[in-house]
This record gives sequence, C-alpha cells and structure tokens, in this order.
Amino acid sequence: MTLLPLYYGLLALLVIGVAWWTLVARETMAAVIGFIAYGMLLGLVWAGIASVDVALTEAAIGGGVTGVLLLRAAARLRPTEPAPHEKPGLVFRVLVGIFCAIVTIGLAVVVLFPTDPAPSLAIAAAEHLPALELGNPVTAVLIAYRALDTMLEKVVLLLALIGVWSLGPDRNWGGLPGRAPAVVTDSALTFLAKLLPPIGIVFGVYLLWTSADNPGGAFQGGTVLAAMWILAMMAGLRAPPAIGSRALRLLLLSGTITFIVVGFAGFLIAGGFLSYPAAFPKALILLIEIPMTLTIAVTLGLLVSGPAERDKTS
Amino acid sequence: MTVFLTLAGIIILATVAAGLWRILRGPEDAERMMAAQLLGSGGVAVLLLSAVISGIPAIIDIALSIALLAAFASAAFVLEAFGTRGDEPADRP
Amino acid sequence: MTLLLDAFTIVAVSAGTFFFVAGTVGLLRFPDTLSRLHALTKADNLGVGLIVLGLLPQATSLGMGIRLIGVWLLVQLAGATVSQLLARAAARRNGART
Amino acid sequence: MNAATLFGLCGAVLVGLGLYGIIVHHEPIRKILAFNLLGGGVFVLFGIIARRGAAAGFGGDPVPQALVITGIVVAFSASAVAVTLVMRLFEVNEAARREARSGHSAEDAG
Repeated sequence: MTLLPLYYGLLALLVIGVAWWTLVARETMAAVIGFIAYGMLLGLVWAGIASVDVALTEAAIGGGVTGVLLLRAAARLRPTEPAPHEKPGLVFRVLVGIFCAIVTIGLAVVVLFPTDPAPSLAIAAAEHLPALELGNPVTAVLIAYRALDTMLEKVVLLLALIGVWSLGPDRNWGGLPGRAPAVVTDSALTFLAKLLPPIGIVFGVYLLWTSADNPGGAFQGGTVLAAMWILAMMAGLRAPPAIGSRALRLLLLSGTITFIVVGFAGFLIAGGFLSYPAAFPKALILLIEIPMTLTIAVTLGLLVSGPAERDKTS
Repeated sequence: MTVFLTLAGIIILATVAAGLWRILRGPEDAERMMAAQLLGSGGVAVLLLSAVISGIPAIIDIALSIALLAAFASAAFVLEAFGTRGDEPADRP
Repeated sequence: MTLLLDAFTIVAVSAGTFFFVAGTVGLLRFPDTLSRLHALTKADNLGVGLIVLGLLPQATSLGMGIRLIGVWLLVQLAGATVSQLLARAAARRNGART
Repeated sequence: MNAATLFGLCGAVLVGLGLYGIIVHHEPIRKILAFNLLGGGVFVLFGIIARRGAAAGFGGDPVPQALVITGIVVAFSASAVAVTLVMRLFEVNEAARREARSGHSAEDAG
C-alpha cells in the first residue's frame, strides 16, 4: 500500500485552491501574497515530479523574486488603489469561463491521451555527460548542448533591463534606481536583513558549485544571490549602484562577453562555435558559469529595483 | 517506514491547507503574510520528508531555498508595507 | 540498531506532526490576530525541529545530515524573527486603527 | 492515476484559471499576476512531458526541464518590464491629475 497518490492529490488541490484565491482576492496586496504561496507550492509540485533543478528555480523566482517585485508594486499602488471597477457583465464572464474551460479540457485530453512511447532526449543527453565531466544532465543541456540558447537568454535579460531603465524619467538618467530605502527602526528587521544575506550568499555559491553533479546551477544560484542583494538594498544596508556606472555595466555584460569569447575560442581549440575541448571541458564551463551567475544576480536585482528615480547625490 | 513518513507528510500538508484557508481570509495583510510563512515551514517539513521517502537528498536543497526565500519575502513585505521612508510622510496607511 | 533508530524516527516525526496539527487548531480556534500568530509560531519551530531530529537517523550521508541541520537552523533563526516582525506589524496596524 | 497525469491535469486547470484572470481582470497589475499563474501552469505541463521522458536513470528528460528553467527566467523579466510600465503609467496619470486639480483651485503648481 502506498499513500503517495493521496499526497499528490492533496497537493494538486491545494495549488489550484491558492491559484483560485489569487484570482478572486479583492485587494491586490492579498492577491500578491496568494501568489507567493502559489510559487512555493509549485516548488513542491516540481519536487513531486522529480525535477529538482526546476523546483529550485520556481521556488526562488516564482515565490521569491517575482513575489517581491509584485509586492513592491502593490504597496506603491495601494494608497491610491481605485475603487473596484465595475466588473464586466455576467454574460461576458460566463462566456470567458466557457472559453477557458474548453482550453483546460483540451489540455486535459492531451495529458490523458499522450503519445506512446513518450519522446525523450534523455539517452542522448546522458551519452556525452562523461566527456563533459558533468553529472547533472540539466546543467549539460543549459551550458553545453544548448549553450547558444542560454547565451541569448542573457541578452534577453539585458534587453528587459534596458526596457525597465528606459521607463524612468529623463532627468534621473544615470541615477540611482528605486525610491529612497525604508528607514528601518525595527531591530528585528535589521537583524533579519543582516542575518539572511551571509546564509544566502553561501547557499547561492553552493548551488552553483554543486550543479556539475547535483541539481542547482547558475540561474538558481544567481537568483538566490539577487534576492539577498535586493534585501540589503531594501533595508538600506547597501546603496544601489547608479545605473550610469561603468563598472556596473561591465558586470552586466560580463556573462555574455565570457560566453562569446569562449564561444569563438571554440573555433581554435575545439573546432566550432561554443564547442568545448575534450581536454578541459569542466574548467571552461566553470569559467563561463561564474561570471554568468554574477550577471544573472545583478540583472535580476536591478530588474526588481526599477528605473532610476533619484539623483546620484540623493 | 515509507508509508509512515508519507502519512506524516499528508497530515502536515492538510493542516497547512486548513491554516492557509483561515489566514488568507485576513483581515490583516500581515496575517496573510503569515500564511506564506506557515506554508514555508510546512513546505520545508513536507520536502524533508519527501527527500527521505524518495531517496533524492537534493530535495533538501529545495527546502533550504524555500525557507530562505519565505523569510526574504516576509522581510520585503514588512519593509514595503510598513516601512517609513525619508521621502514621504511617516503616517502611511 | 536499525529498529531502534526507526522507532526514534517514528516518535520524533509523530511529535513534530502533532505540533503542526496543534498549531493549526490553535490558529482556527483562537479569537484574535496575536494569539493566532502565537499558535502558528509554535508549530513552525517545534514542528520542523522535531521532524529534522527524527529524520537525522535516516540520513544516507554526512552531507545530507549537515544540510538537514542547516535547514533546521535557518528555520529557527529566520522563522522566529519573521514571526515576531509580522506580529509586531499586525499589532501596530491594530493599534493605529482603534 | 500516476503523479505525472495528476499534475498534468492540475497544470491544465491552472492554465484555464490564469487565462480567465488575464481576460476578466480590469487592473493591469492583476493581469500580470494572472499571466504568472498561467505561466506556472504551462511550465507544469512541460514538466509532465519531461517526467514521461524519464530514461537513462534520470528522473526526467533534461531538455524540457532546461527549457522551463529558461522560461521561468524570461517570464520574470517580462513581468519586470510590465510592472515597471504599469507603475510609470500610474505615475504619469497621477501627475496629470494633480496638475489638473491644482490648475482648478490655486496657482501653486507642484
């Protein structure tokens, strides 16, 4: 006898319940708190289907960084939150409900009647792991087999950051992102803001280091580092960098630049763009992953901080 | 042993669900944020159990990650919703 | 020996589960915000603590045991501080309102 | 029913809920929230594909998992741009409203 199906059923119902609550909550802040709970529950779901790498990402980004991004927005909009708009008419809502139900049923049919045998690249991915000196296939896909995608994703992050920065008022260009940090008078809060970052930094570095053979990686580690940096900035323990700073921009670019340099070096030492030499793949992978983690951490932190809203002097 | 640990996981998840339902209703946002904290510790407990049940020790790392980010989100919540700033009046609602 | 360790696991995990249940019952039954939060924090700290204690004998490697203890330390420190912060925030709001 | 099918159905429901929220909600910030709910559901569906492709001793096919990790980060950066846009719009509207109001009553423009 096994009780696991009961556990999974309960978890699935709980996720749906929290998602529903997030949807119908009257206040935005309450909905955001529901969303943070949703992100953590998805972490449990991913653990249930044995995708630990994804569970780490989802818990860190869904519950953590996206949650805080929305939390800040909700807190800023709240003092002037308009009276609830009149809801769209009942007929409209019923029609939309029917449409969404059809989409759900369609997806459910796909889930219930999948193709057999299931398509899988797992064996192909496993084949070259020894040559890369890696044990974690997800890391291998991200950093070796599909390295080009990962590199371009760094570019997407940069484009998003440029988008966020461009939305600031002209007069503050090059200044400090976000508003002045909160004046912390609560000793417990200061304690927490000083306690968490050292733990988080160790954990983030550990996630990067362990990712060669165990779940973890640059995204997960970078996100944890970003969260700790955001906390320190929010509590006023660290001033955010001016977005015009040259050192900052170099840091933002370092991940992509290393990727491109190693990529072109591949032509000379291994016979193709972004291919790794058989002799020392692991050293090169680490060489790419360390600046990549830093870039991810800094970019995510700045994405949450928002556009420049203060002068460099303030 | 596996069955026992699974049962413990189910009971914890069920109580967390009951607690979530109560807290999310509010009325205070701080109380609602407590729901995330409750889910954080309940989730940590369930994940630790499932790390042993499934024999995947890496699941403990998810528990660490959730514990860390739940605390981060709560701290951010208190700072954003209740913190006073230099550039605005202190009596924010 | 294995039997003894298993018995220890069962006792400690049961106790941890009990604290989660008790905390939630308190949460559902207590009348005001602060006593509800009080009930909750007990569940947090004791529940997770006892479950970690119970799972330690089941750890398959030293690293697993160390990480289990790490989780426990983090939940103790961060959980307790966060509970206090949130309770204080709730109390401040209530005070301001009445 | 195994875990993969169960969570697959859960993902399908999440997609439906998120879609409903995106269409019906009025406030932009709630639409962004619903977009993220929807995203969570889509990612879980990917996870089911990965889980079904478990082979070679791995818990799942690593390729969809890597796709999801990339997807989560991209969804976050899209949300960040959207949130910033909403905030900016809100500030510009507020400033315009304040100006209109002070234009009516007095001349101390702020």
